[in-house]
Amino acid sequence: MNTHKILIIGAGPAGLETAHQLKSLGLTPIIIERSDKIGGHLAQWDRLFPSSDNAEELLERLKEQVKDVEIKLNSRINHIEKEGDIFHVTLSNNKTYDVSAIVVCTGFDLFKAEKKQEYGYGIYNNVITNAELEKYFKTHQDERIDEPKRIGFVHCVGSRDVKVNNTYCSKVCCATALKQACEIKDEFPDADVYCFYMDLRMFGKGYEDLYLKAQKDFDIKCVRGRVCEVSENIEGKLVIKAEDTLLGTPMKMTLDLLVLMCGMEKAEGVERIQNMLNIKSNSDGFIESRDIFTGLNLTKERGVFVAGACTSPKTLPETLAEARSAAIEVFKYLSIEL
Amino acid sequence: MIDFGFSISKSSHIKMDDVDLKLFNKLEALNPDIKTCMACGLCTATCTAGKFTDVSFRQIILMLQRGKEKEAVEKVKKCMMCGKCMLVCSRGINTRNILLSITRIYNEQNI
Amino acid sequence: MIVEGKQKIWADYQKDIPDDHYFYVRSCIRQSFFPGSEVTFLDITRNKLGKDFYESAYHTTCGGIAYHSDSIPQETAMTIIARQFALMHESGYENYVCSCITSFGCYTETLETWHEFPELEAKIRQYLWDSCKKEFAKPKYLAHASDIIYKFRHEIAKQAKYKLVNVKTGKPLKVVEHIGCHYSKMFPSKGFGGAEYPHVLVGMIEAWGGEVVDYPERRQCCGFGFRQYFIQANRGYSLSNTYKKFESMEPYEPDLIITNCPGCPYFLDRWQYVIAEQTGKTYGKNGYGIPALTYEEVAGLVMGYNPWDLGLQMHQVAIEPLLEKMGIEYDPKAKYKGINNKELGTPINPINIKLI
Amino acid sequence: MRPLFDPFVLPFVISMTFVLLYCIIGMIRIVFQLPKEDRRKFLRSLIYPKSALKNFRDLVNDCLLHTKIWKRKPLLGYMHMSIALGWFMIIIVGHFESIAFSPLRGLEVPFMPKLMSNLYLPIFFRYFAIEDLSLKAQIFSFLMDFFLLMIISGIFIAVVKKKKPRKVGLKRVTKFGIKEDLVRLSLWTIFPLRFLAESSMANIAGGSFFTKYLGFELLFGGNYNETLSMIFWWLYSIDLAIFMTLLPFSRYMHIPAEALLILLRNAGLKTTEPRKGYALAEIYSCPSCGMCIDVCPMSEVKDNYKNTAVYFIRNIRKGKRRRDVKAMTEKCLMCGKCIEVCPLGIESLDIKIAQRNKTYYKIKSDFEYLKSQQDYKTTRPQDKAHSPETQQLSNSATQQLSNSATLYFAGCMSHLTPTITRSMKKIFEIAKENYEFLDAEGSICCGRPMMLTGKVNEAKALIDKNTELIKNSGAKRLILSCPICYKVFKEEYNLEGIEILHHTQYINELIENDKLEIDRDDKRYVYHDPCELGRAFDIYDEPRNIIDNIGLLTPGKSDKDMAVCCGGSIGSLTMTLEERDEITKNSIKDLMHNNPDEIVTACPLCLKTFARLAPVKVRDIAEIVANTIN
Repeated sequence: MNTHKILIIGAGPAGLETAHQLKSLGLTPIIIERSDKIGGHLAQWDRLFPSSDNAEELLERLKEQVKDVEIKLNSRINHIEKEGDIFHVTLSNNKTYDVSAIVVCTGFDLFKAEKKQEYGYGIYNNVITNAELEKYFKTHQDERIDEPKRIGFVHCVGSRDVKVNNTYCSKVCCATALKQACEIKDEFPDADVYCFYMDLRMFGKGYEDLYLKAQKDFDIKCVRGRVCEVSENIEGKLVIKAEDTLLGTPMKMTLDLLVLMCGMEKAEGVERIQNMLNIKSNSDGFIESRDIFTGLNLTKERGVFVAGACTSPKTLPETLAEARSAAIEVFKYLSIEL
Repeated sequence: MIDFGFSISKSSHIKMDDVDLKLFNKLEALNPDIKTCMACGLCTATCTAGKFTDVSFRQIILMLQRGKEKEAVEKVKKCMMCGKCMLVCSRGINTRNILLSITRIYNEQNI
Repeated sequence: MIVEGKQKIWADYQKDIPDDHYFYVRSCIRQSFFPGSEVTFLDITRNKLGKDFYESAYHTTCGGIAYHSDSIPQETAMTIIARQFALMHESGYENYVCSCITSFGCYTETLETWHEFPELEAKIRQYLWDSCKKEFAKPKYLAHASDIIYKFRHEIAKQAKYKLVNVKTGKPLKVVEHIGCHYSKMFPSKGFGGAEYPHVLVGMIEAWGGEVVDYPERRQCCGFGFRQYFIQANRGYSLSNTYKKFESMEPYEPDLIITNCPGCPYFLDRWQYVIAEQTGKTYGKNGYGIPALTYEEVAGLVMGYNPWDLGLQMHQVAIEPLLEKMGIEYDPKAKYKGINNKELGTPINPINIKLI
Repeated sequence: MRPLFDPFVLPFVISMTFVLLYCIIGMIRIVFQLPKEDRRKFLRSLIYPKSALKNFRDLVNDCLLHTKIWKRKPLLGYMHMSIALGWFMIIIVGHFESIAFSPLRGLEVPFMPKLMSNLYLPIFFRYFAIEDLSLKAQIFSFLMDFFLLMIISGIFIAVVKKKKPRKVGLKRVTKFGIKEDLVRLSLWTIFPLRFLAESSMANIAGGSFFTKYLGFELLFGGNYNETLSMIFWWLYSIDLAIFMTLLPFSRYMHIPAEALLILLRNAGLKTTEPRKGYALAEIYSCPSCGMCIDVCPMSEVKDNYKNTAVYFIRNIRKGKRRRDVKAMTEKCLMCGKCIEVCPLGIESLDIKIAQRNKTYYKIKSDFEYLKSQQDYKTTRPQDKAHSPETQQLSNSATQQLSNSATLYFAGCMSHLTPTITRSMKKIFEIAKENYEFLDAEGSICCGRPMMLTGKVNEAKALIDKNTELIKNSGAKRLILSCPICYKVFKEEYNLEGIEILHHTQYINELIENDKLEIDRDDKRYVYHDPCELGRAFDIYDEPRNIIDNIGLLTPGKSDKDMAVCCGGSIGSLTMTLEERDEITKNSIKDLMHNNPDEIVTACPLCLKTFARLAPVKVRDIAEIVANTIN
């Protein structure tokens, strides 16, 4: 069995966990990663919802599990050729691998906030993204975050919005927003924190508790209504407009900081890999699974598997669970079908 | 001043910067459970007085937070204090006492 | 404010625009509101820039006002537009430029609709033939007149006599730009800079030395809104919109408002008088208002045209403080003199807003 | 004959004069604070023979014998009786003794008016007396010794109670400050000191089994030491002086105040003002015994026991800030259990209601919208505008109403427990009752919740409207499902000629008249007495009789008047859900004492409150009846 090599594309949580499971099943996984870092988005994050677990600790655990696995950083795939059931993969450094299966774990990209022009990201100083706020929590360095007195969070930025061509829900932003709202309130207890939401999708274990905690202990004010536009006043403060849809009245307020809860989008450059592997996208632009019930980790192409947020927005626990199931699917494929 | 037959109408926007939340903060300090409302509307749906009028606890506390105190108080005045809203509230908010606190803190003359 | 961010967006929303040979159509209302503007436009493009701008005596309204007031159906409006295109075609032009933003919106909307529903275009073709026995060709290029000035803004700056600079302090004038809603809000890609941060007027202001004011209600409509103004009972809405904009721009103390739409300069100008007479409030310094000019008028001013030839006396808000700031010489006595020194009559001084 | 004066009596005489004056002035003040009508009623009751007799009986029973405490906690009863009756008897017998054996009483005392010597002679009689071996004197001596021993035995129990409350059947006792401790210490030591003083010279002054034989012979070894004896007499007098001086400012004020309270109560008076007149008599009568602490449902929540009646009254008496007193008032569930156990029958709920009535609400209620209401069916004006049929419909409904003799009014809360209304409908139909379901489409609140907030006048608008609608119907009987409604309908509504029944009473009546055929089941039921049916109106037997007819009635740990509030009471304005839950759990624990199969209650609010946390099914009594009839 261990003669089989499996190529895992992407060294995020999905890739790492898949590799770990494949290794423990006696196979030889190889991870390739286009960036120079392991961990994907997890490496950028400080704490994880719903219970504010340390992201770094989780990443360390995931890394520890794959310390015997060959990981190629700064590598891209130049070419894939399928011969029988073997994939001949050529990397950007012209190194080639012959692998029996490929697991695509390319994850997602955060929605590019500047695409939602009316929010003025990149134009108004104090408009930041969820990722930037998370970075601030890690480093405490961001000159835009300077003793804010009033902070707003906009949910669903780049999600559920036909005007940016993303009609799906990104699933994690609601919980992330409330987690970050609590954290920033913790940092600036005198600040008023508003969350502008359309629906609060607190579906997972502990999420509703997080919502209640945010309201009760952190005094986070949830306003039902999407922010429609942002501008800057003469003092350089942000002026936002939204409707309080529970009251049916439009409202206007000035903010010192606006955090955009950017949703998930398909990762850039994945299409190139999809073309090489002959696998399709679904209507949301993510990679299409064979079916969502029993073939979640399978694609229409034999020997090509998927795991994690490359198929749709997912939470971390879901991603990790999917990685484990992908390993089983690969094992089953190699031991039974081949 | 000239009468042109039309004039500047008041903006329908709630200007949150101008909303004075001093009284609401007082109310909130006395009744911290007010924060946990998730606008499910059970209180409004079950309201005894709501059968005859437009009383809505959910709207009342929202209006107070948005500076629409006059409208809120008009609704409060119609409450019969029966306590059904307290009995159904899915977040266990002591709605009845909040309504009482409102009648103590807010003053028709000053809003 | 991060200028680089805006520049990035401006770079994303650029359009190639032909250099020369345009078929020019006028606006219905600008000719009476600000009669100097279109003349100045043609004078600058033809005589100062040496371009070919053709105008047909047979062109009409685009039907936009009737269309937006729900007086005529879309097919009628489209047939009128088709006739305009036929005139262009007959004159041998392919580039179409209109003076009016409402028209620009209607033309864009029509072309996009025909693109999506070719059967409608065929129907209109038939209507045009039935009614006028004309055949039209769609313009190869559709521009708004402000696009042209935008394109040649640097040439105009080179020929400029004055700058948008306060000669006494040496500081740039603070200029509010107001874009007509139908310029790019409907089709962001059709305007310079897109819908959120249009560059068309910003480019002119910066090229001519002014400083752009970005205030919170920048995106807000001037309040014209067709129905809102045409019916007297609704005028309060129109007025309130303008009022909201002035309240929002007031802290920036702007010296000038520059616009690219027929209705906007009119309402931003005249409503200042109404606001002053109703509330006693004026937004300029010392009881004056803030001049709200068309981009042609501003171009004319920087190029050294006589303010009265530009028709600036037709504005409600006194223009003199601006002229003095820019160091433009003018003859106060000639303000209300028309062609051949004909007396135009002197307006009555309002109570709350200074005219002279 | 020894001179009938010694300086050591002075501390006692001065303090006794003070306390007597204080009490008399206080009493006059209270009587003057009463509303005019009440005052007249009170004075009349004092001379009217029947009430005077009742006054006498109650004074003896309550002030001396403490029969109420005997009934609940015999040991405590004995403690109270021994001290009160013993002391009283020592004073009375002492007076007779001093009259009998000092013929020159009062005359030979220099610088001392006669009245004064009358004051101290019976108290210090043994100091001035010389042993007399006549039978008459021996009987007196015996009696005096007997009562002294009785008091000391009572004090012994008191000491035990203080150190180990559970020994006398109390979980928690009131906590006191240093001043109260000092007064108590002085009280506890009065009689031991008297015993020592009298014993020390029993060879001269005489005595009986206790002072002479036990005291003088055993304790003092039969030796008389004049200095030592004088020290004891002085200590005795000083101790009395300390007690008397501090009495008006301590809980022992209840001793004189209780007598006044009994007289006022027997005159039929009630609290109208929270800090004046009758309430003041009640406040001073509270002995801070703490009987109410253990029974108060609030005591289940840590720290909340400080809101119990005893602390509430004490805070008023101390003149604590109005805000604090108000907060305590608003926390109370108004279940009335404290009143049931109060040995003095202090109606603390009336004081709380009076206090709530003082609340100043800046915003007044406005029930103008009810004025045009013709029945309970019409909905909001805007809805009405849309459907002209509604008006016709409601007119016919009113006509239909007037034909039926029985009205059913479910009340607001019952609309959240449709099992109750459905069951009642079934019962009505099977009993072939000609009834009209008055508020089938929603009620106008009965007004009790409003009254509990202190908005009495505003509640009046609701009461008036309901009265009008019910009276217009021409019905003869009104059946209610909600005890909250029941209480206010009974107490505040003027529905002359209409019999008001709670459905427990009505169903019981049907069963007694064999109107319902019940299929018995073998379930074991426990019945929870809703506060506003049980303690408020003593409706204990009807529901129990109903359950007896259906299944096996098992008692809870505390039943009937000792039933524990479910915790849902709208009586409390400020209690949080978490606090209420603790009370509910405790109440359920109490009900589950004998492991019943089901909890039965007769109040929609109790039902909803229990249903959240009970381990077994909770049902309304109407539902179990409806399920067993066909």
